[in-house]
Amino acid sequence: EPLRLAVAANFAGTAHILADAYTARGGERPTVSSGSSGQLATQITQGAPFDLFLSADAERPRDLIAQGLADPASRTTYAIGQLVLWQPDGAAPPHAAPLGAATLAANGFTRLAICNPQTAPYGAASIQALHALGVYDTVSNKLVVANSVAQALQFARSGNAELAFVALAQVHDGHGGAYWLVPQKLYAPIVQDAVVLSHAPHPGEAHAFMTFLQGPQARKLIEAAGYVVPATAGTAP
Amino acid sequence: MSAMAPDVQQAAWLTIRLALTTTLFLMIVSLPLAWWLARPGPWWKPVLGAIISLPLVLPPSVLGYYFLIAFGPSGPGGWVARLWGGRTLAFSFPGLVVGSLLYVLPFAVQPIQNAFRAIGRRPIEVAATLGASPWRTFWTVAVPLAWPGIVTAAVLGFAHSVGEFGIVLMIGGDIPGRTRVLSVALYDYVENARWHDANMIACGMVLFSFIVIVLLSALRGEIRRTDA
Amino acid sequence: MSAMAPDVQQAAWLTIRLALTTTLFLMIVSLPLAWWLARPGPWWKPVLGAIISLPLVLPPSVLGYYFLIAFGPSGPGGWVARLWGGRTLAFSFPGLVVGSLLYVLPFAVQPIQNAFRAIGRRPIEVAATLGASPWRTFWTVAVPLAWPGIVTAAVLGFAHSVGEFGIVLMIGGDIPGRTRVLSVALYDYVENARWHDANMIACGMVLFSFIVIVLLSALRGEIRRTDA
Amino acid sequence: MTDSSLLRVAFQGRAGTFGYDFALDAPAQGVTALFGPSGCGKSTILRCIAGLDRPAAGYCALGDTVWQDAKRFVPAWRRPIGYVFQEPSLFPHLSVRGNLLYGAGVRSLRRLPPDLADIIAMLELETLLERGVAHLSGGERQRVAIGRALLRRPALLLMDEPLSALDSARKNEILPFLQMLHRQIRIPILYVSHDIGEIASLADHVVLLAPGRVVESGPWADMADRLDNRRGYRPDHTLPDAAATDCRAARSEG
Amino acid sequence: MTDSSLLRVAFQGRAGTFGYDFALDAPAQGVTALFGPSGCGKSTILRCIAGLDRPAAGYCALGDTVWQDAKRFVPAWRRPIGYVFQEPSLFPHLSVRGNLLYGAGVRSLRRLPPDLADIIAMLELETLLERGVAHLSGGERQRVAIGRALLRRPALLLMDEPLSALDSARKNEILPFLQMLHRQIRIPILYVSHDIGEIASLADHVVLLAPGRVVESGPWADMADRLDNRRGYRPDHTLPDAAATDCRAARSEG
Ligand SMILES: Nc1ncnc2c1ncn2[C@@H]1O[C@H](COP(=O)(O)OP(=O)(O)OP(=O)(O)O)[C@@H](O)[C@H]1O
Ligand SMILES: Nc1ncnc2c1ncn2[C@@H]1O[C@H](COP(=O)(O)OP(=O)(O)OP(=O)(O)O)[C@@H](O)[C@H]1O
Ligand code: MOO
Ligand SMILES: [Mg+2]
Ligand SMILES: [Mg+2]
Repeated sequence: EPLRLAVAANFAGTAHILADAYTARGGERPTVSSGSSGQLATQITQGAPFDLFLSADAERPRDLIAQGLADPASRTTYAIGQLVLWQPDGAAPPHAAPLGAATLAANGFTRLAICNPQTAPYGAASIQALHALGVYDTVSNKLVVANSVAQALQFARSGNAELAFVALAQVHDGHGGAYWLVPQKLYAPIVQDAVVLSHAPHPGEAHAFMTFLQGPQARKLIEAAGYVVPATAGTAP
Repeated sequence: MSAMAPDVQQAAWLTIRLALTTTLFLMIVSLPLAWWLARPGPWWKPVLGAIISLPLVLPPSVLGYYFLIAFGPSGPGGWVARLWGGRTLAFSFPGLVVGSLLYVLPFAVQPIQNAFRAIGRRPIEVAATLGASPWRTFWTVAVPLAWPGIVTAAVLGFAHSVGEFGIVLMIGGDIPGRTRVLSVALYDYVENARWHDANMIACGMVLFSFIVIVLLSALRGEIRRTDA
Repeated sequence: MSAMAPDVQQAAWLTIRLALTTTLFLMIVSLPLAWWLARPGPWWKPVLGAIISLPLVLPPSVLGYYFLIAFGPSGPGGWVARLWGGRTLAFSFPGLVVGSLLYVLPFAVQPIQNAFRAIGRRPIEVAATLGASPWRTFWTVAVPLAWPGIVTAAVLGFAHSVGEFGIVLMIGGDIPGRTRVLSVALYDYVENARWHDANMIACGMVLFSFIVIVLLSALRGEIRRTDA
Repeated sequence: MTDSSLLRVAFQGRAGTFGYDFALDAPAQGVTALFGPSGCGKSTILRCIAGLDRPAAGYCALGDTVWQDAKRFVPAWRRPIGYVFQEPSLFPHLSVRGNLLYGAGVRSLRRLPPDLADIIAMLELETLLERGVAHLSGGERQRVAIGRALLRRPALLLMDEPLSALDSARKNEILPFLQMLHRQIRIPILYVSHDIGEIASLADHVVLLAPGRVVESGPWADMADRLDNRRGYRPDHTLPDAAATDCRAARSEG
Repeated sequence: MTDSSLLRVAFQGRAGTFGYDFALDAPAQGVTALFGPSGCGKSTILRCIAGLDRPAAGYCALGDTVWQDAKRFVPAWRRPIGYVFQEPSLFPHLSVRGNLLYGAGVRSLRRLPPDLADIIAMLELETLLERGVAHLSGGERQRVAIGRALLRRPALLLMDEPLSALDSARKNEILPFLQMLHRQIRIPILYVSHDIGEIASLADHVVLLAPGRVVESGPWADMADRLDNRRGYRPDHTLPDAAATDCRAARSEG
């Protein structure tokens, strides 16, 4: 039986890359089950047979620990998400300035896709950024809300929205378009924590993977995928 | 909950409007379609009937993605939207209606089609010998005799458009007052483990739908049938 | 794609097994249930009929949450699971079957019930005067005469359990080889913007289902009816 | 007789293994009885005349109005016929009143012209009007079916054994009414019956059929004797006659 | 006659506005004809005997076997009856063969005992065996319905106007066969007919009905004259007789 990773949707692609790298060192390839962080957390409380939980936030792992469903010692910040504003090819008005804060201020678009601020951390970060830029009130009636960052990207990629707030990790995948890396100071860090679960079918292996996750190889891969890795990995705030 | 109340009210009202509008259009589309499919015809007629069921085999969220492309600026939906100066059919109430409609269509067409078939040839022939035009025959003979199937279609269509969610989520954009229906709001609560609010809404939806379904079913009445 | 191929194969095989198992149990449950509902009875019978339709009005993923809790360690499912040392009924193939079954039940029960009603009293009476037991009458008269409705139920049930996703995702947990069906895999691909793979799978699912549905519909044949 | 006083009919076609080639001219007034063994095609002829079946080749005209020829096919609902089917075939979703009024072109029985109101009285349907049709007796159903066809005020009445489920007392009321009907308002009637008594009292013209074809036709006066010999009800139960034998022979060939 | 040679029947009940109170004893052998105006309750009696309707109060016994009394109600499918309904009511999903064999207890016509095989020959159904029932003519359907009921080898045969859609040539074959049948294998037959000719040639015993009740019953020999006066077919079309008037009066009260 392989190791089972429950991975927040935004990190699923990266998790597959990590699983491949982990397997290259020998052993069976871990399986990746993805879903929204909230869904995965509920499943874990109802007895889902996962070994590790890679959440998109810090809150849900903490809740699981509080319920005795995760090992407190194992909690690690494996990545910090980076928010970008993305625009598909051809959506920019002619002679527009390069994509950036000015694009939002200029207000020359009809739809801006974000993901649900109540369920997805990237959504909350998008709202914070809009407030920090002082444009929230002018664009709030143009927001369309997707269920996840992936869906927000779909809204824009299909042309239905001209702009979308998504994760940097997604736009690395080469969808064309242009992106603007939203400065970290405009929103609270998107801290993504991982824990080993109390009912893990393979606790030993799970801790081994956790160690791998904090190792240099994994850090390099995570960074390349579009995340920031905390300076002192392994010590969760 | 109290802070959410106006929001929930708006979503509830939108849900009712969406479900009723979808059910209405569902009936308008599926009655003639089922009638046409029920009559004998060339070999490709049943194949077309099968094609209508196909949207079901795709997960709603995936289907929603295809709709998104079809509704977008470079799809047919965009051309239509341009007629009134819009860019896209997505994120709008009409878009939701179209999406839900396509998704619930098979649940409506098949029962109605069976009901039309079960009538048999004779009542239609009798109506013809009494001088009733095909149009009159359809409304005064075929529809009343297929009534239980039609009510079933309406019940399933209504219930499913109240609960449908994947597609609405995909093409709606969760805009309060325009596309944020109860099922989406409910999903948010559940995602955030706000069980109390979620349970309240779920109970409300079930209760309301129960009443509508019982009323609809009462409309079905008891069909009187000769034994001959 | 090629790296994923064994994965997809596994998911495809699981999907076929799930859809066929669900359809099988669906028929086993809904035939007697529809028959019982179709016969005249006390006032609460139609109310019970309406209750069967209610799962539809909740979004599948929300329903999935409720199922998950019912199946989980502190729900009735957990007590049952403890009998063989498990913690939960969820995250297993049987759990998926139960969940899908409850969700597609109304789509099956209603058309079959209508079809049974449409038979009328006479053929049942004739069978009785020919000495056929109620059991034999059911299988040799009621079922053949209600055949189109039964096939419709099977088609809708099959298609919907191929495409159903919200519930399967929630109570299945996307575990490769155990609960990761094609619809979930497809959802993953779409979420991760792997459009090419997603389109391939979607086409495959539509094609396969098209074939199954056409075959099922061919089973429906043409009902021979007297005009009397 | 000129063309305009004839019902001219010719149908060639096939239904499964049953091939037919009927040609008959009947007066466009009075009662013409179709008489022939079971399965010889009587109902088929009526269906073709009504436009419910469309034979491979056919011609059908009542007087000057052509309903079917090589070019034309007037659909059933545009032909001013009244059809009493072999089975009553009432609309199960309508009351007796609803069935009766369906073809009458009025919304209430009170709007019926007096001569049509008489029909309801004659068929003794007054007490049944509010009933659903599911629990009518066989005879009651048949009376409703006759009333329904008559209330349409057809230009041609097709009746397929309309009195078979009626007791003789009722037959004895309805038969003279039908006679009166066709004499007063001159509706021609095509009438299928197995009962030589009914035919004797009704028919002006008789068409004798064998499976798939017309054997003979002519005025009742000419046909009566022959018919009596061929098919009359004989209480001594002799073997079936020539025409019936024809029938079986033809069927086993087919 | 002892109890064991009687069909004893008493039904009291109500269907909508139609109340009835029938009591009749008929010999448990031979043909008993039920004779009465349309809507008087003939089909109702047959349905009660078959166990298809359950009257408010009832008693029903064939010989020593009680099918219904205050305590007991044998369900229809356990009563060894053959029922020819007023409408043929064939199973639309079965071929003629399937319909015939449904109650026969064998899977193939070749397994039929010779006497039952004769029934198919006598009804001339051989050429129809493979046909679906949708396109049979009226008379063909009725013959299949009769054959189906006979092949069950019932202990009591209930026939509701079984020959009404048959031509007289066929009637003339089937009538003697039915006579032979009840004489040879001693099936008692309860027979509804409007045709005095049929009754004359078949019935041993006659029950005369008015709406909801039995007026008289007795052996054919005793009843023949009276019956002839009351209800015989009279080509002179006189007005309906006393019994028919009863009927209407009763119904307008209801
Ligand atoms: N599809 C078919 N296949 C084979 N035979 C058919 C088909 N349709 C009709 N027939 C045959 O055509 C013949 C004529 O039928 P029709 O109903 O016109 O007879 P009919 O003269 O009205 O008889 P009846 O007096 O018994 O009602 C019948 O023998 C019937 O079996
Ligand atoms: N539910 C009902 N409501 C009112 N009247 C009813 C109902 N059911 C049956 N009847 C009446 O009961 C009477 C007896 O019906 P039944 O079918 O037994 O008559 P029948 O003697 O067989 O007549 P026929 O010779 O016309 O077939 C009919 O007048 C019928 O209208
Ligand atoms: O699960 Mo997410 O990564 O919150 O969209
Ligand atoms: Mg006929
Ligand atoms: Mg009767």
